[in-house]
Amino acid sequence: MGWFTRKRKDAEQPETKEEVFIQCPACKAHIYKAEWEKNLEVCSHCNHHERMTCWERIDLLIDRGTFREINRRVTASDPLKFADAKGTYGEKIKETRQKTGLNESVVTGRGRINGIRVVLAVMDFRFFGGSLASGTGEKIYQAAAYALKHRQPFIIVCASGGARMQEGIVSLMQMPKTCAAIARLQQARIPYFSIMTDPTTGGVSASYAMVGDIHIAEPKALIGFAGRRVIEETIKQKLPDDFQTAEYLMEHGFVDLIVPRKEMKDTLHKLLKYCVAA
Amino acid sequence: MGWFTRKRKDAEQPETKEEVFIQCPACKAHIYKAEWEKNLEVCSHCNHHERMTCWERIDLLIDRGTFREINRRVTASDPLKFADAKGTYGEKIKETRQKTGLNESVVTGRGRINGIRVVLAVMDFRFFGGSLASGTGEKIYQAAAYALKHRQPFIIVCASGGARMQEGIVSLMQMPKTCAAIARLQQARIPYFSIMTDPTTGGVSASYAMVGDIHIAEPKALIGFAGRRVIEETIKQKLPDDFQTAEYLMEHGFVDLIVPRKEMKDTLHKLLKYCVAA
Amino acid sequence: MYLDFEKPIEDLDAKIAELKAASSGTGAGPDPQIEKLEQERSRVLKDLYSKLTPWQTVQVARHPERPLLRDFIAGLCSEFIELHGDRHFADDQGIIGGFATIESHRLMLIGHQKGRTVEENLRCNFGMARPEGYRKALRLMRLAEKFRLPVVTFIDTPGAYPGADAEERGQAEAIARNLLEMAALRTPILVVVTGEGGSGGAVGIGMGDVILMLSNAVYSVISPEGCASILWRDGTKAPEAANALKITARSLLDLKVIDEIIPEPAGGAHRDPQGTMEAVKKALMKHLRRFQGLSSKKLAARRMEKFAAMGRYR
Amino acid sequence: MYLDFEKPIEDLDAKIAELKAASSGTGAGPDPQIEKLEQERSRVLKDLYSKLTPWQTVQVARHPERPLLRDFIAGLCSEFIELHGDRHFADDQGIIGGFATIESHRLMLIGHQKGRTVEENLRCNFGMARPEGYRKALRLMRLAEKFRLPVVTFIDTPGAYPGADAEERGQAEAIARNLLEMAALRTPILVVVTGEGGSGGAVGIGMGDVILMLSNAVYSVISPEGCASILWRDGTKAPEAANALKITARSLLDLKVIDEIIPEPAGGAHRDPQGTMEAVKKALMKHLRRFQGLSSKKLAARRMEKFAAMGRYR
Ligand SMILES: [Zn+2]
Ligand SMILES: [Zn+2]
Repeated sequence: MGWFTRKRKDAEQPETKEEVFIQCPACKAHIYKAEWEKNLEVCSHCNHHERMTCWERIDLLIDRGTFREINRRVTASDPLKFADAKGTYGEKIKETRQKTGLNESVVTGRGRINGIRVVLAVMDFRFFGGSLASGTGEKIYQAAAYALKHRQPFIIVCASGGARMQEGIVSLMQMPKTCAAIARLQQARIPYFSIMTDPTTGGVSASYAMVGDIHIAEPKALIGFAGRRVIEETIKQKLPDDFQTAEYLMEHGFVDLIVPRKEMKDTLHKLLKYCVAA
Repeated sequence: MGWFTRKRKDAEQPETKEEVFIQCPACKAHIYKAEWEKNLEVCSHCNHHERMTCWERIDLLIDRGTFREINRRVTASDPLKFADAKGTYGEKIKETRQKTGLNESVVTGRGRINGIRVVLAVMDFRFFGGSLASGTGEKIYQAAAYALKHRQPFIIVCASGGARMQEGIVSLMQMPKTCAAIARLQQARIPYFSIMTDPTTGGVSASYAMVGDIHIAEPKALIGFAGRRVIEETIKQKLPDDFQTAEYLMEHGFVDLIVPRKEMKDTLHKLLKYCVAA
Repeated sequence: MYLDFEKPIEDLDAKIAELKAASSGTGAGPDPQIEKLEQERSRVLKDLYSKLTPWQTVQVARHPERPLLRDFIAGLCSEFIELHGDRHFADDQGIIGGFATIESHRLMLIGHQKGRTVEENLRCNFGMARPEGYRKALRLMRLAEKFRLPVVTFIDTPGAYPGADAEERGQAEAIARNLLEMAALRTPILVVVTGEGGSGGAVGIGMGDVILMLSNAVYSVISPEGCASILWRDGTKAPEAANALKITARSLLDLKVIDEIIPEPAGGAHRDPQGTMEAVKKALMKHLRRFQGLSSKKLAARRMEKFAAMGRYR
Repeated sequence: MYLDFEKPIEDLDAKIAELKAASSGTGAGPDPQIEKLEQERSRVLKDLYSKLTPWQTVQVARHPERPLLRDFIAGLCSEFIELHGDRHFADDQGIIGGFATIESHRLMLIGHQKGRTVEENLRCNFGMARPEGYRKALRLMRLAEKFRLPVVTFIDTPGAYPGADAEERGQAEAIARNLLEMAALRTPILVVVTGEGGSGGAVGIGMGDVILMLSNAVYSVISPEGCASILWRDGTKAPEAANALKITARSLLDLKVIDEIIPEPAGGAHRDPQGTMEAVKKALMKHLRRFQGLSSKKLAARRMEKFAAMGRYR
């Protein structure tokens, strides 16, 4: 979680070198913090799109002052009473909640995009790598139900390493569960957009991320089912650098649009106009 | 049309060598005519399935005495008043009708398969290479409409080189026309099986042949969109021998079952039982 | 670039250019001789294009400067958001599509894309789509159906790509599936044949409620060259085949295969792309308005009936 | 073949064999010593299998002699007509399917196919399906929906194939699409987990109205080895991971992820395939009867609700 600390915006301490400059994790260039932030955490050298917190993402996409969170209290549960070598999952949930201020790996709510009402679910990689667990699935299911009830478009911003191991089979079942939620939207002709940011992999890519009416990806985002290492071990070959990038996915037919962060909100607004009856 | 003459069954002349033996067009083996016919014109050496006339096919598939032809009078028309270097299409239609006793490249009717009522369309390669023209399309459309009206399964036995050039754009329009007929069956949940025999290519493969609930092919049948020569000219490579065979199509996911001629009727019957309410 | 039969125009243009060069810089008023020649040119051009043979029409339809899909998009749409991919295998660039706005109409625009440069042609394979192109088109049509947007398709292709890979991945199945699904699609489909309507590759996105055709476009079951080499056993008889095949807009209207001809400016679309855009836009607007809010279920049934009637001559 | 924990059985079997060899040909009646040993063996076997640890269960679920899909088909179905291909790209043999008859029930049977021999495993890729396998499954489910046949799926896979080609052709999309469509499918779906329920590759055909599981099958979000190497940073801790992951039928029933356990004969399915078939058939028949003629629209809504309830613990 060093990354999160690195880019906190509210540091009021005297400025040291680390606080004036940000080092781009992709190209290692040093960039003025002010420029980095103005550029929405996109590297001006290599176009690397840094991961965002859910709140930054909501700021980016939703009209100021219009976001209302729903089902905030739904939090990670521990159906398996899971423990590994380093301790219990229950303890880790507590720590993660404290550290992130989040109750689960997704925040859901309603708001407006240039005036158009939408229901939004935004995953946050800080919370167990944005993993899909029972709380995540439930919040997405409920958000979709809200969108269905109010006949408003539903948008999920994906950022996830996949299903959360610590909830075992219950995590896996969030794949059919969330797809059932999307199926209900489908039947009711409610638009559903999937935005894939870095990373969108595993059980998330193999469920709601990949069944959108429109698939939008951020440049260079990692998108895929299996992990690179597992694939390399399986096929006994090194994979090309662009494997499982947004650009690669688009070439292979799975992404409609690759949209730079700066244009994301306006692009969503333009797309929504085609999908929402005037 | 030498092939047709070669296998007429009603020859009453004194037997010469040609009439005692049949030469397999695929492996060139000489086979006793009686054996060839008992074997349903399938070569016992190489399993080559010789093309059949529509009447032979109907005998093969439909319970004896149950076939009733419908729309027999629909015949080839000449919407373009077409003529080429060798004469008019109108003349050629007349000749072909006389030579084959057929009015179009397809015969349609109703009948039973081991007791199950079906509507059947059987193409005949002797009539302009089984080509799809306005009469063909109309007969198939009407047969499908009959199947729809009586809620009986519809089966097409394809044998066609594609759209008939001599009816130009009108032939081409038989592709959407026949697909509209199948779409209506689809909406009404009426089973539609496509049987692809040698050859099923061009506009027929790119319309009703490829939108069946079940796709059945005869062994080694040629099935494809573009002609081998055109493809070889396009890619400047020789194609492998098995290219566009039934087996190749099955490997690539486009054929459900490859069924030897002898088992065709029973297989159809077995399949029909799953698709027809008891 | 002048086509063979445009020699008289070429000559007139040369003369006009010569005179213009001679009189340039003289500061004199309009040269009456040039004006006369230009009137003459206009008359000849109109005359030539009013009497095009089918084979000449083929040449115009394939003219390298004829407006291509991306030109139409730029000329017609105030907005176009391209959507990519078939969600199965690839993003074919031989058929492109996306959300588009024409005047006040939001719609799904889909069409064959040919290229002008070598790179463009490599990318879009000369407008010869692979199965993925047809499957992308179908995906976009279903999207349009979901959001009750009309579909407008633009046809301009020599044909579906006859390559081994396209066969392997089901060129026939992809086209057939499109016809099956377009038959039942519950949203209006408007088709414009803008250039070459090449056989199955054209009809694979061409099953519409209304089919419009530019006056110098062609639409055929087989290329004249292909037909000539089969039926005449001589590829050079393409003009004869073009004639016999009845591939011009006029013939297709007579055969009731198309519904309306969109007249191109004199001298063909490539001489006046702007005028062509206006003509296409006018025709599209008329029909978009006509289909606005039409019951989608009835629509599909009527579309099926429309095609069922094709080839009924008894 | 004996599993590690079956050492007592192996010893007893050796002893019994020894005694039998010694007494063979003597023509005497049943040897009371052998009978005693066989009773002992039966008791020990039952005891062993009633106390299997999760990791031991994994070993049983992966037992090389455990019945595979084709064994179940042979054992359960009076008729099976395999249908091939996804109509897009290939006929994957990692998932197979077709029309099947079990007793008087006609249905669509679909499942993962593992192999026993090297050739079989090459062909079916050890039961690790590619996107084409999932797409074939979906095609067959839609066919079943059209003809109102119930769908029965059999799950036995280490997971979806993690190969570069599978990624390229949309492994994630294929599984996701199946979940979306299975949610809304208007015909009953019955799922039987027979061996390994390997993560997304399993659930990709596992979204049913009722989910049955053989008593020694396992079903997990990740293999115990994979989990151990990530969370314990030590692949040999698989037994601990297996324990923590709650992957046995008993645990899944407690978690309400499955609906019913089908008890295997003592000593596991591989020791008594016939008995296993009978148990599976009995369970299937019960549920097939239960779902017979059920309204298909209500069915899909209920299926969605069933999965919506999973993971609600507040
Ligand atoms: Zn950088
Ligand atoms: Zn032979």
